[in-house]
Amino acid sequence: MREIMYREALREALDEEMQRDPNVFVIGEGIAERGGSYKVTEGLLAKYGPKRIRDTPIAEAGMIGVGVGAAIAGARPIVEILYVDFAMLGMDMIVNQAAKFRLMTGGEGRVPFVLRTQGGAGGGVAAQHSQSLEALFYHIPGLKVVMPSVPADAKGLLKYALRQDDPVMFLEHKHLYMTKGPVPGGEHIVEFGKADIKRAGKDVTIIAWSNMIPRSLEAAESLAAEGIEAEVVDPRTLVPLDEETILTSVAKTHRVVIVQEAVRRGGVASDIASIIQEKAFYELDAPIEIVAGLNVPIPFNLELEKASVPQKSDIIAAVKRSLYVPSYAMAAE
Amino acid sequence: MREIMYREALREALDEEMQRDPNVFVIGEGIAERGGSYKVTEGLLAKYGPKRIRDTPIAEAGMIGVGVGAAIAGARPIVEILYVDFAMLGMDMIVNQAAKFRLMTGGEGRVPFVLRTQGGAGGGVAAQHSQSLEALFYHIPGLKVVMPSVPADAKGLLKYALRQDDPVMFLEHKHLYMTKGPVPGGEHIVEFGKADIKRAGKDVTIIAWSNMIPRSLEAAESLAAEGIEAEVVDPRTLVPLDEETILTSVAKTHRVVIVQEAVRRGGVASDIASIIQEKAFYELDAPIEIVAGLNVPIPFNLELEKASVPQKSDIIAAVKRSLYVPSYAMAAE
Amino acid sequence: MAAVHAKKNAPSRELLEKIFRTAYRIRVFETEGIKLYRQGLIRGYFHPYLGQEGIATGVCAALKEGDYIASTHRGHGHCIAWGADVKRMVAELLQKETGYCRGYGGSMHIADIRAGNLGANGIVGAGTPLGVGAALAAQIRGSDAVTVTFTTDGASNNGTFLESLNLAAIWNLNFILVIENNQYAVSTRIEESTRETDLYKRGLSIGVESHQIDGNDPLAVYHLTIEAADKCRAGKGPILIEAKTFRHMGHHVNDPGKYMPEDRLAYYKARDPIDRARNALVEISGAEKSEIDAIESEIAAEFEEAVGFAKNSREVTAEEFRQFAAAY
Amino acid sequence: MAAVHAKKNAPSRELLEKIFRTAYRIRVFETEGIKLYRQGLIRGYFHPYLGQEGIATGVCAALKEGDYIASTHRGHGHCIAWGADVKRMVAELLQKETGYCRGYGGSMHIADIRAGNLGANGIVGAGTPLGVGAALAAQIRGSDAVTVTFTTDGASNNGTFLESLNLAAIWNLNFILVIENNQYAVSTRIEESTRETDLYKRGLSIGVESHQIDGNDPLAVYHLTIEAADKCRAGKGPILIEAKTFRHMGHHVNDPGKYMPEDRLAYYKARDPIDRARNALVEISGAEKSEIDAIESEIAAEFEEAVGFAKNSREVTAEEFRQFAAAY
Ligand SMILES: Cc1ncc(C[n+]2csc(CCOP(=O)(O)OP(=O)(O)O)c2C)c(N)n1
Ligand SMILES: Cc1ncc(C[n+]2csc(CCOP(=O)(O)OP(=O)(O)O)c2C)c(N)n1
Ligand SMILES: [Mg+2]
Ligand SMILES: [Mg+2]
Repeated sequence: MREIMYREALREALDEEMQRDPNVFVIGEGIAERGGSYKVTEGLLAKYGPKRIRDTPIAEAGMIGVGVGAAIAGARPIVEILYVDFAMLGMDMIVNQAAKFRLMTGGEGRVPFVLRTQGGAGGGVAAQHSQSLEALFYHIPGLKVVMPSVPADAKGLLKYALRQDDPVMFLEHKHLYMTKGPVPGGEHIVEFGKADIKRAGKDVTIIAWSNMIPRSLEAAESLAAEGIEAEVVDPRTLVPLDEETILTSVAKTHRVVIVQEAVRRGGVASDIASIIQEKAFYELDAPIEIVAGLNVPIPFNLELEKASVPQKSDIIAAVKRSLYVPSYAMAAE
Repeated sequence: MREIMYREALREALDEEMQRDPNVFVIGEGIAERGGSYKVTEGLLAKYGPKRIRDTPIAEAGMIGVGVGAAIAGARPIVEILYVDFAMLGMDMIVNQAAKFRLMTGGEGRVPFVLRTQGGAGGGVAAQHSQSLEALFYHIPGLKVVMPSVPADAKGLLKYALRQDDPVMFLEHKHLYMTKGPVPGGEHIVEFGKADIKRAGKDVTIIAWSNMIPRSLEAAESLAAEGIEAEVVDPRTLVPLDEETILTSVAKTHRVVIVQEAVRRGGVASDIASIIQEKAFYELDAPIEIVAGLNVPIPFNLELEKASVPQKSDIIAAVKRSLYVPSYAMAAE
Repeated sequence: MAAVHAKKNAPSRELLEKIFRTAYRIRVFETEGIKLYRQGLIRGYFHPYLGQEGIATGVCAALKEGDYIASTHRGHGHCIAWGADVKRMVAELLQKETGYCRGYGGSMHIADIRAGNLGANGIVGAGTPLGVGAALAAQIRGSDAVTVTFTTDGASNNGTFLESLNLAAIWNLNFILVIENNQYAVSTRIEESTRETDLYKRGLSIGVESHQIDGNDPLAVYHLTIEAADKCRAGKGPILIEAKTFRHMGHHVNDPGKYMPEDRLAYYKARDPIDRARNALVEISGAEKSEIDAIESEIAAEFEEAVGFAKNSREVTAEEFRQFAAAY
Repeated sequence: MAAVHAKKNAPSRELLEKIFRTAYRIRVFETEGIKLYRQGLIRGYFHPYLGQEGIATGVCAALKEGDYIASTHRGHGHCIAWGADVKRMVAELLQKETGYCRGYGGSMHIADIRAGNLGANGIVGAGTPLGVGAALAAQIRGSDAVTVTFTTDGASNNGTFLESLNLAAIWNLNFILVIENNQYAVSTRIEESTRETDLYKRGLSIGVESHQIDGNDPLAVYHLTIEAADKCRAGKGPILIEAKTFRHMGHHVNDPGKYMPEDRLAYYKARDPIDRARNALVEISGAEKSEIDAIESEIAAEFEEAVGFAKNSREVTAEEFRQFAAAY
């Protein structure tokens, strides 16, 4: 199969959907002529014109709100926010408008709105440009939360997002844009709520998403060299969450490590852990391990930035603790 | 001991701290002449004048940001936001400024800022005035999160908040303002990070906060009538969280029910559950039960509003499931 | 909602009657609605539009089918002026399944989505970006639909005001922002919230054609909106209209409004929009007192009927609601 | 930071030299800093202040000890003009423990809290409410300190602009908002972001005294700021100053800035603030070329020394950082 970059896969999805549906349009800062900071929208201005590909001033609350309004009125807007950190400026529009509109109108009003943005640490962009904030959206009923880890999922999930009627927080990762992977030619759609087993294994279930997938897969390779076969489960969408695939894997391995880049306190990993312990209590042979970011804003210094988010070695250590590999078991707690 | 209302206890705290420290001041909508929507600041304008008790326009982002700036410059502002829902308008100032300033300045800058607001459902104020959003703040490192359930804690915690140097999200509950309870006379301070056992018991640990404390205590009374002794633990501050008191109780009862008014998905209850299963895995005789709000915005209709948040009967049922009381055990999952 | 065009100095009987009917219908809805509230039949917030009826009435009469409106927390008047069925409105306030929002929304979220009323909003200022978004959607699909957002003096100090009006301006959207300047935000006087109480100037400062008008004069509001909508459709939008007005009572049903100076209130009550609509109908078209009385009785009866309808409607059950919630 | 007061037509040698030194110091810092960046010694974002030096220089020279400033993402210039130690600034960019923020902040968060510089900010527009807050704190403790927030053309379309300037106005705060209008937000021209490119008019529309000035003329900026600060201290604040300027290169170090028209760039380079500061020193005070050369060499040497200092400093260790994080 052909291999393309994550950002190319996203661009293909936008292109195909804009072609298919004249109601799809994109607004964002520097997305038109300049093609966006990560070049996802490059070339679309030439193809679809300034009506459907438009730059905005620096007004995140306004542009998100306008996107939500356009969606309510039947269009299919994609609002690109440069960094997920800046989505905080538009939280009212996300939380109090987009997410609640359907309920507030008794189910009559729908909001086919997609907010594309990116998060994650890397490269010394410091505290206000490095966060992983999926847990904030995850907690707000009415939002779908999508976090693709590979180009094929990026494309297929974005296409799906543009065909359904609820607001979607589509969260990319700044480190993934240039990564390559196979993407089927032709129409390629990935439904929400279907986890993907990125690597099969029998000894331990690693649940991860976004940029923690490549890292977990590397850890799994190293563990395999030591005879430990990890199954790596990628939920792909956090809302809706494919509990079934997760619980099936847990029933097979009886040990779970959840890896998230976001800080440990109050992250999505905690919620998944709470679900597993509730629904598969008797399956667990060891405490669920959570590998997550330090509870601290991300510092500028590159070494400290690294120390703030999960590394391959942290994942390996957690797996070994959960398998009670001597000397690691000690480190538990 | 004298009994006063929750809102009176808050007012006493403000009054005493404003008396003690000329740097303490309050801004908010309708808090001066009108005394605030819940009458917490009543009388303070007359006593401290318009310089320290001031009304603002409807500009939540601005007023929170101005509060943060004043704190950075050495004052001790309290910003009152009418409904926690409206704090979404100021999320950037909370998440990207207040919470991160200390780190971004290498520890040099401090933000002695208190945001007082209230949340929770009740009375048909509908989707945008009923949320319990503590999980959003809980996930942001740098914020303290305080949720008093009784007048004495409200007073003591607010006084403590006004004497320390990190931003505090002080989350009250609209249903508690008129509730009464004993509050010691004289200087009464409650430190952060100390859970309070609101009721001792040996059979099951109920962890709850804010308005779920009275509800859990009612449930505990009913359970006692059936011979089940629940211990009700009130963390009082979610950040910092008193893990020790929680784990001690779990080690005694071996069964845990966590009750939160917020929606189930991604709530603080999940995080506490994840901690308990990690640190007290071998103590648990049953899955941790979480009793929480439905994953849906709060509807206007009063009966449906009630159906959306935990009721006494839900707590009782969860306790019985965790004790494997026949017929309830069936209902598990 | 079909606009009844009319020359400025010769409004038709049809138009004048339509305006009076709308204004009066709002007046009855609010007056009677407050009674239902006091009987305990309505819960939560109820922000009456009493005294401000001229604005929604004049504006909506000037708009066309296919246009949009977005409203405020004080949204009953806009909903009625947009042509909503009073039965379903009362049912919504009574939290019934037959309400516009199945009883999930209530007063602060009353909407009529299918007709293009994007709804009331519990967040002050939020209707502005939503309205601009609807205007953008119209532009993208090549429609000449106009969107009006009703907003408030209080919302003018909120960031959404600047951000969204500016977006509407750079994109030349068919958007009209109507500021209902009733000079108070709950108990806070406008002079306490801003140094410049002429709010239309904020539009000028970002290059938006802006007007100030007496909001208690429904006919004047109508004419100005007709012009504004025409300009929008000719590609000259957006346009800002500041309509000055005053509430007839406190902020919500339970606010006695003691802080409102009596002389100001008297001043505005002497310029009651209902009276002006009625007078216009009588003086310009020569309507008879008996005709007026007939209209008023008809509207009163319509409300009574709506109450009956609402009372006889059922509520969504908890079980049904859980099914609805399962999609979340 | 002590303000050197001077009559408008007879600036002292001391003032002129101070202004030249500051402007030149910024120029060297940015020019040499970019080299360090290209060598891979600096990571993350680096937004040079090249071409805009006149603004920070003129404004900060007009302020006094005890005053505050809040800055933008393009914050090196403000930090230097405020009197920061270049050694600790370079150390911060090189992520060293001796940096102003122990290497936790970097370019986008460089601050000098103890001296009253509340810091650069990675969120466009965020410095405005923070600055208004500092001004409020000063008012509450009865100080006559003035706070200046440097902001940008881009930030003027953001809600924080309206909300915070309006708060400063109703509270008569000692606050000066300086808009550095460099006419671009990354590659977006100001004309694409707003219809009204005279940004000072937005201040007028909410009752704030507002001025427009050539930001490339440090002396003019200085005089206007002196006046503005005096007015603030006399209770007549806040004041808005729109300073027009232009970047000498792309938005950040890695932006070639191809979209900037060459003739506009040439126009502004012909009005280089460093040249103007130098010329003023030479023409008004009769400074000799040799004196100028000496100053320039001194500042170049100071930067070299700072690089040496930074390179020799250590980084905070992961273990130390974990200890710091434990308080969270
Ligand atoms: C963002 C936000 N802040 C505060 C409130 C609480 N609130 C509801 S109505 C109101 C006053 C509104 O005044 P104005 O905007 O002038 O509208 P009016 O009530 O006069 O129609 C306030 C403060 C709110 N609903 N939303
Ligand atoms: C709220 C927010 N949105 C977007 C960005 C990304 N960003 C950084 S600088 C910049 C352009 C800023 O232009 P302007 O405000 O005019 O300042 P200038 O760079 O010209 O000094 C943008 C869009 C940001 N940092 N913060
Ligand atoms: Mg008002
Ligand atoms: Mg600029």
